[in-house]
Amino acid sequence: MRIVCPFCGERDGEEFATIGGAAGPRPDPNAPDALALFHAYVHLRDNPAGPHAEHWYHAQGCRRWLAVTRNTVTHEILSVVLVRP
Amino acid sequence: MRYSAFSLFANALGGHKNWQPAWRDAAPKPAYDTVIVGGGGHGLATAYYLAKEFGLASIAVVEKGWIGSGNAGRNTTIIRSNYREPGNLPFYELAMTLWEGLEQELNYNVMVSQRGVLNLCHSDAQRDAYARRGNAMRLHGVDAELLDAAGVRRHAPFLDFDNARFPITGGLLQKRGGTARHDAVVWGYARAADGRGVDVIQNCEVVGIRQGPRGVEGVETTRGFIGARKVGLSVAGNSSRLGDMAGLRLPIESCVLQAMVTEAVKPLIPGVITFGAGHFYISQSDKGGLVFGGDIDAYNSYAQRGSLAVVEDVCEAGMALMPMLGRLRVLRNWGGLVDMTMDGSPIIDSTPVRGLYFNGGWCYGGFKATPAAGLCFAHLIARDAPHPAAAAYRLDRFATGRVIDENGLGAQPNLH
Amino acid sequence: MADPVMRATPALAGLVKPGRFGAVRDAPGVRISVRDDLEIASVAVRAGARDAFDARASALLSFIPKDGPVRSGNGNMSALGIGPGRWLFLRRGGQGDFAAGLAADLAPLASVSDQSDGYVSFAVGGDCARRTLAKGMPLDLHPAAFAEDDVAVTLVTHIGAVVWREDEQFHIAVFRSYVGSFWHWLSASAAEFGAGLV
Amino acid sequence: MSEVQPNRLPVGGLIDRAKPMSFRFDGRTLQGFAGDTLASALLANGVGLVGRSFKYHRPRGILTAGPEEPNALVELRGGARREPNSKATTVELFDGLEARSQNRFPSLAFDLLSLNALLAPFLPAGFYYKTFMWPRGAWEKLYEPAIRRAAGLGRASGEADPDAYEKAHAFCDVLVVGGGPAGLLAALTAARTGARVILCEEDFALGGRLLGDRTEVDGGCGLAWARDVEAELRSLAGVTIMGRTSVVMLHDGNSFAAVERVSDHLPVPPPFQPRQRLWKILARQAVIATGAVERPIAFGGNDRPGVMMASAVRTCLNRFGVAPGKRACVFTANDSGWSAAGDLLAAGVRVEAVIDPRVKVDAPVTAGARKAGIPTFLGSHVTGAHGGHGVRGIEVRKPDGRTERIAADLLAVSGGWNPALGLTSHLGARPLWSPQIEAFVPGKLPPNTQVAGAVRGVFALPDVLADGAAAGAAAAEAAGFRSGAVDVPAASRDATSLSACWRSPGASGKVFVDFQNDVTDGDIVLAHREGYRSVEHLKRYTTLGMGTDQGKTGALLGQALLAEAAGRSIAEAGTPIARPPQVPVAIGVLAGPHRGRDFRPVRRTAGHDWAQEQGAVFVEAGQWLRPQYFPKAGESDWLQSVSREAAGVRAGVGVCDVSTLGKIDIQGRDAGRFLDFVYVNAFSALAVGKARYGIMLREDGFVLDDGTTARLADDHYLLTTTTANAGRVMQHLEFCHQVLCPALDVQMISVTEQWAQYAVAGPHARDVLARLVDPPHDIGDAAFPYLSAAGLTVCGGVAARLFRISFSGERAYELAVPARYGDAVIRAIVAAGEPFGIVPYGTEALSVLRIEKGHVAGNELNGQTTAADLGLGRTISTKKDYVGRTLARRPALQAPGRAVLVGIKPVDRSQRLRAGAHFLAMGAPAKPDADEGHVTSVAYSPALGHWIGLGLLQRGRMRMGERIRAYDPVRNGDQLVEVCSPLFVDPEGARLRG
Ligand SMILES: Cc1cc2nc3c(=O)[nH]c(=O)nc-3n(C[C@H](O)[C@H](O)[C@H](O)COP(=O)(O)OP(=O)(O)OC[C@H]3O[C@@H](n4cnc5c(N)ncnc54)[C@H](O)[C@@H]3O)c2cc1C
Ligand SMILES: NC(=O)c1ccc[n+]([C@@H]2O[C@H](COP(=O)([O-])OP(=O)(O)OC[C@H]3O[C@@H](n4cnc5c(N)ncnc54)[C@H](O)[C@@H]3O)[C@@H](O)[C@H]2O)c1
Ligand SMILES: Cc1cc2nc3c(=O)[nH]c(=O)nc-3n(C[C@H](O)[C@H](O)[C@H](O)COP(=O)(O)O)c2cc1C
Ligand SMILES: [Zn+2]
Repeated sequence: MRIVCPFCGERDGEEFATIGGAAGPRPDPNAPDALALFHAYVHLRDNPAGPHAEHWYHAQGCRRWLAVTRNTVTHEILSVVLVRP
Repeated sequence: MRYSAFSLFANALGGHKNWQPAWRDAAPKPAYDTVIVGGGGHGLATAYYLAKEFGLASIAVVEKGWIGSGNAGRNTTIIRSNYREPGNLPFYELAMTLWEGLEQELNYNVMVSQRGVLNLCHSDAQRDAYARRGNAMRLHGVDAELLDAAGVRRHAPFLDFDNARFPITGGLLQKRGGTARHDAVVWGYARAADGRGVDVIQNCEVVGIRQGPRGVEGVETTRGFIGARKVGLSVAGNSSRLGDMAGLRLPIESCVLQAMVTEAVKPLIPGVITFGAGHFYISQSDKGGLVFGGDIDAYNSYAQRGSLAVVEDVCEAGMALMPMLGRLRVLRNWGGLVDMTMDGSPIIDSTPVRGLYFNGGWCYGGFKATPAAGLCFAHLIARDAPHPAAAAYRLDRFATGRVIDENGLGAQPNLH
Repeated sequence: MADPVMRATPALAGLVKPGRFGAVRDAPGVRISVRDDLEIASVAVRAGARDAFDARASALLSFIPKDGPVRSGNGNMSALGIGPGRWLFLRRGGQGDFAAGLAADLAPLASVSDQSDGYVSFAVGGDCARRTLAKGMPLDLHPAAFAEDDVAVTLVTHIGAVVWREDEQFHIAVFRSYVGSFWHWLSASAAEFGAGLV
Repeated sequence: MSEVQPNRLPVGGLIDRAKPMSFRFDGRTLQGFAGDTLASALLANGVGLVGRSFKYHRPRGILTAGPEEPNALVELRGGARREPNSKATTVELFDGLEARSQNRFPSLAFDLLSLNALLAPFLPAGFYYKTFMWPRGAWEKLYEPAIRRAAGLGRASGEADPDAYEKAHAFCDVLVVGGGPAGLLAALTAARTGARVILCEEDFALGGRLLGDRTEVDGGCGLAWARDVEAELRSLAGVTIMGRTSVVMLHDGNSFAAVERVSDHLPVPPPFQPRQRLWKILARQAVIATGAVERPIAFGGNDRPGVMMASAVRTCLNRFGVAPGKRACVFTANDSGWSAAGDLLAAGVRVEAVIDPRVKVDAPVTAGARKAGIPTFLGSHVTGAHGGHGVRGIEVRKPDGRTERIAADLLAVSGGWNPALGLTSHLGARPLWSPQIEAFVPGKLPPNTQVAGAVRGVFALPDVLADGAAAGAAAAEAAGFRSGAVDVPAASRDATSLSACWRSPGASGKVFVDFQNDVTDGDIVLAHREGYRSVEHLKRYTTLGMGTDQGKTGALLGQALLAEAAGRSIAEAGTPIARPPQVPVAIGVLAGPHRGRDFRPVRRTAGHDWAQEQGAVFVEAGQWLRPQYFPKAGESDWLQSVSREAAGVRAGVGVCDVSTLGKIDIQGRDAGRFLDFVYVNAFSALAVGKARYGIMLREDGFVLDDGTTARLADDHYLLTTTTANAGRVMQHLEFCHQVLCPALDVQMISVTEQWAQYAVAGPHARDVLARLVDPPHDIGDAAFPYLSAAGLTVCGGVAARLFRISFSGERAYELAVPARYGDAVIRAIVAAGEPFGIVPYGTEALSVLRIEKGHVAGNELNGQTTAADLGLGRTISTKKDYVGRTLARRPALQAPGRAVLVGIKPVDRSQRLRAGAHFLAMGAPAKPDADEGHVTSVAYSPALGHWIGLGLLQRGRMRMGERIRAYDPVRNGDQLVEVCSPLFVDPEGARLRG
């Protein structure tokens, strides 16, 4: 897999690490149902066959976290942006 | 027709004209009491035990492709019960005891070969971790031996003891562990289930799960709707897709696990050997090929193929451990979809949807589970209560914190 | 800093000795030098301070570090882009006060950390430099693809490295603790072309 | 020379007759020429019997002239370099080559296991699934060992591979795979546009079929044309031609893997050269021009030595100047076989007959044969090839059903051509059935890929050339280059019409569809009868296509016969997916140089050489090497050394290299707030010049890592991690910042490598440091109490950082200096410590000291423990949110029954403790539900004079003083231990403050 890092350019997937699906924003710890919200945030995943929003870390490059949309069936990468510009 | 040396002989004289299909290629009926989705080892075993142990009739297994086309037909065939966590041990030991009698149970030679599984360690801390695991096994009545370096040398003299980057300090050996002929397990269960009236329906993909006020009503398939009072999902790498059809969001992500096999050579290595300082494990098939693999491709994927980086990583580890492999050739390399959970342990549980049951999250380790997964899933479906040996495999354990995390890696599936 | 009693130990002490090695050629195909004279500091712009930082840099450093994976500089010091708003600043043969000086100059607009001892850098040149480096560097080193002053942070045979092109040579900085393994790979890769260490 | 090579033609061939080479096969010394393959040299010497088949041990010869060879497998080379299953057809001959036939006993000519053939009726496909089940347990002991011995092909050397391997990266605009006419012209066309082109050819000569066929291109011989193209390509700057290089895999993003056989054509690799090199080629565009493989026909004895593919016969004649027989017959279902007959005639071989199942064959095709007066049998089939170790005659069945026997020692067969489309399937695309060529052709192509020539089912040379040129142009343009007018040379047009013939009607005797795995037509029918009807089931049940040739020649026959049996078309039945590698690849080259000690890089600290001089025993800590202990002369074992070191620290002073701890520089206005978020305890309130111990959780509430973090300035902290977790923590912190709170002004960078850091611990620690710290810096307890941190200089001006923190529980400091001074400073510390008897100590003593103090480390931070489990609950701040806070509230993480950190002592103090033992309540049976936890860490405590340990015990804090069992069956251990506080030494922490 080749990933185009917005900073470093195109690199082999080997340089990156992903933690899987990009769960939505971190829930509010003070919400009444915080426990349930955090459980879903940490444990439940969409895991679709097709386009998938992911977080990748350019561990062996610029060390930026990337927001990647990737097709899990074809491995085609649909978009890559820095999470924190 | 019963399989035996005699029937083989008799048929030989008849030019093998009288053999019957191992299983009927059944066409879907409008409805069944129970439909199992997924014609892998688990699904077929579940159907078999539903019929045999729980006396259910009217059972179908629906498979989108050919039976065994998933992980059952592409795994590296290791069976073992060398686990550490109390939630896992009774279950995998139940599986091991079932393996030990499976040929006779199924009247099909699935070639269970208990030639030992050896996990190597390379540091004192690792040895202590294996001691902890081995002791847990012994507490559960499972066989386990802790070897020192000399013991390992006796077991596998060809390992690199003298020039190693991570010297071998010992290992944990389960002699009853070993391998089984993966395809035969699928065919054996299919034949045995078919023999008890189960419909094995191939080329029939489930595309929807119909629910009514009182729970599931059946499955929509590429061959039409099939009604069912109870539906059991046993689709491994596709668990999330099926869950999604029923509105379930699961603690699972699908990754690819690759494996490789070399050209066949005369017997070279004993049993199964696992590297402790790199991603590599290996065994030799009866045909003579060295079957080996390592780490998963650590990204979500529904493609049954992986990356070169992992192939290199596995071969580097292989050479670090067994420099004699250098001139043996990789003949074939493939991948399968593994359903990774948030704690690396499986799920056998009922779901919020009435009449819908789930068996999955087997990660890269569910082949060894096949007989027990079938029996326990059947128990759950038939009795609506978990089998004691699988009581810990609850869907809600992440919410409660009762996780079964053998490696202590936490809620990142691709780390397990 | 002045260095009266303490002896600084080169990272490759005992590991390498200057001279020719590998295949015998009249001219070495690969020329390698170890750059022990570099002072290195990592510089990261503070949040929201980019404009002020640029102004300060051009005022005090007389150049504005370029964005992106490129090398920019002012003759005696250069900045390698290693991330958005992050650089490795290099200065040759200074007095050991480089990071401190930069920190003072750029405070509070940037975070500066001394890395002079964290990295060891090699310069690799010669006709066969590309073929040598290709044995571990996952980058297209063709002049059109990796030009003078291009920079890349990448993985070279399992070792993280910062790579850049400067004066027709490839420069590779690796973390100090890896230097033995890195040299082992570099020298083995260069051997077939005949190599010289200066 | 050629008298010793009976089948060598007097003239012709691409061999160098001036370079004779001698080689040995099964001990016989034979002669060949440079340019031969082992197969051609064997045939030149009249060696037709080369191997034995997998199951029935049938005598086998040489079927093909390429990597698709199923039969001619040999053990190449000897000793540690032995290579089993080497295809004689791809082994380039070299002087002194050694090869042995394999899978036979005692000898190739007389193989006892060939008796299996007599048992054949009882060994149909999958027979082993139906028997060997009784008595239970006999499988491993009896049947399996026997089957395993019989199975397998060649023998592995069993010794470490002595040769070296390399990996390398390559990049290009256009990669061309295959150097046949299509590939050559594709490469040339692309190269002429100025594109960077790589051409990979697995053979040692360019030309593809042009090497074996007698063809005309550009008015001259096809080969001459190929030479010209090669010359022009070599003259172009942007072109790289890689010979002896097989492209074996295709991965995402147009990454191709190729194996260059650098030295396989030599006895041993030359100096500084590897045996093979793995190329990782990144191509913007690729042209796959891998050609086609000729397939056999199913008839009786079709596996006999002397039955060869027609194209292989042509290659023998034209490329190697070898006549594989004296009296030849040709059995072909397509026109190319007739060309083989022509070539045989031209080479002066007697052609006894040409047999073609087709009733009508175009006159021009048959003309040559008829003119030469060769009997031709149209509408006829070869039903059997007779003979023992070699063909002696064939049986022909004519349209009227009558049969005729023809004496012959060579039968050239052509059942048609299967495109070599493997690479096009590596991304999962399924091939499509082409009725035109009655074979599978590439389906959906991989992105940025073209196919050209025979691999696409284009067979006639002029069309192949045009196809190659078009593909080369298209690829170059897609890669952004303008291609001018493409000129395609004229070429002779071999007729290429065909009609598939899978199985000869009335075939007699054993009929093979997969030669190597001994799969017969009967096996296919049986598999279908038994319900193994998917091509994938067929494959797995019969092993069709699972040999080292991956069924490149025969598998399609089996699939066709299955389709026939099932009354399906082959298109419906489909074909099993082709997987990488395209040809088998040595594990060694996939590993490259990363083996033995070079498996992974080694990390050394600045103090490494010094420690080595002290005779340190080193231990791997991840990639780091750390001194484990420093044995002294006269010490009997490690325990004695470690105890001396630990005692030395408590009695006087010791020094330990702690440089490997992860050090992360954290700066920015919000650095404090950020740390509050990632640690359970608060850091924003920490005073400048102070350090504090911190615990980090994962978001799921379990402990991730711990360490001390110091505040160097308002906006500057230095965070330390454990050695093991440095990388993971860095990634975690970057995630917390960039993803979870991007608004914060924080900059992080690892400074682990910048600093060499030494722990100086013991009552005299300050005295030692006082001799190193430059004035006016004051490290007296008033100015520099416990948990202080300061920047200062030592040894006359070396900038340093001093932290007063303690893992050992003693008065202790950690001194950090720039790594270049690490060596000098450790020597200075030891010199300064001399009067106080300073002891260097390693990781073992470090561990003893921390266990004596109940400090947790890796064994306790095992990813399953909570802060409370480890007795660190009090450090948790309740005032703020932090990573892991919410999910740490989950019921099971709060459960009262959890296993928590305790200390243990053996009741019999003379006993040794062992980590990994499980806790059982006294008197409880050794059963799962009696399991109450386990021993995590143990040490012999010199301070207490007996073994002590830490453990995780259910409800442990309420069980102080209780006696429990430490159950350790894997080491035959079962002992009584007493539960106690994990603080074994100086519970009040008096020594800490001095
Ligand atoms: C390379 C590799 C090596 C492995 N090695 C080992 C090992 O050594 N030991 C071990 O214990 N485990 C191993 N595993 C894991 C093991 O193979 C799996 O955990 C186990 O096979 C899963 O159970 P199963 O056999 O029922 O799954 P599968 O065989 O995958 O069965 C699931 C079936 O469901 C079908 N299906 C999916 N979706 C649908 C649908 N919508 N409709 C109908 N049917 C559907 C699939 O086609 C498939 O046939 C390995 C896995 C891989 C990939
Ligand atoms: N008369 C017929 O019916 C018929 C049928 C098929 C082919 N042909 C002849 O065969 C030729 C086809 O030309 P072509 O160029 O398409 O094919 P080719 O067979 O001439 O050349 C293919 C080349 O690719 C190489 N190759 C294959 N796989 C490779 C890999 N993975 N890596 C590196 N190299 C690899 C082969 O060694 C071979 O040299 C023409 O001469 C055609 O006339 C004739
Ligand atoms: C235990 C085991 C042994 C195998 N042995 C062989 C073999 O000898 N020859 C072969 O071609 N493939 C062998 N394979 C690989 C299969 O051909 C196939 O690639 C694998 O089951 C995955 O299926 P797929 O490639 O059709 O997706 C083996 C697979 C397994 C799991
Ligand atoms: Zn990057």
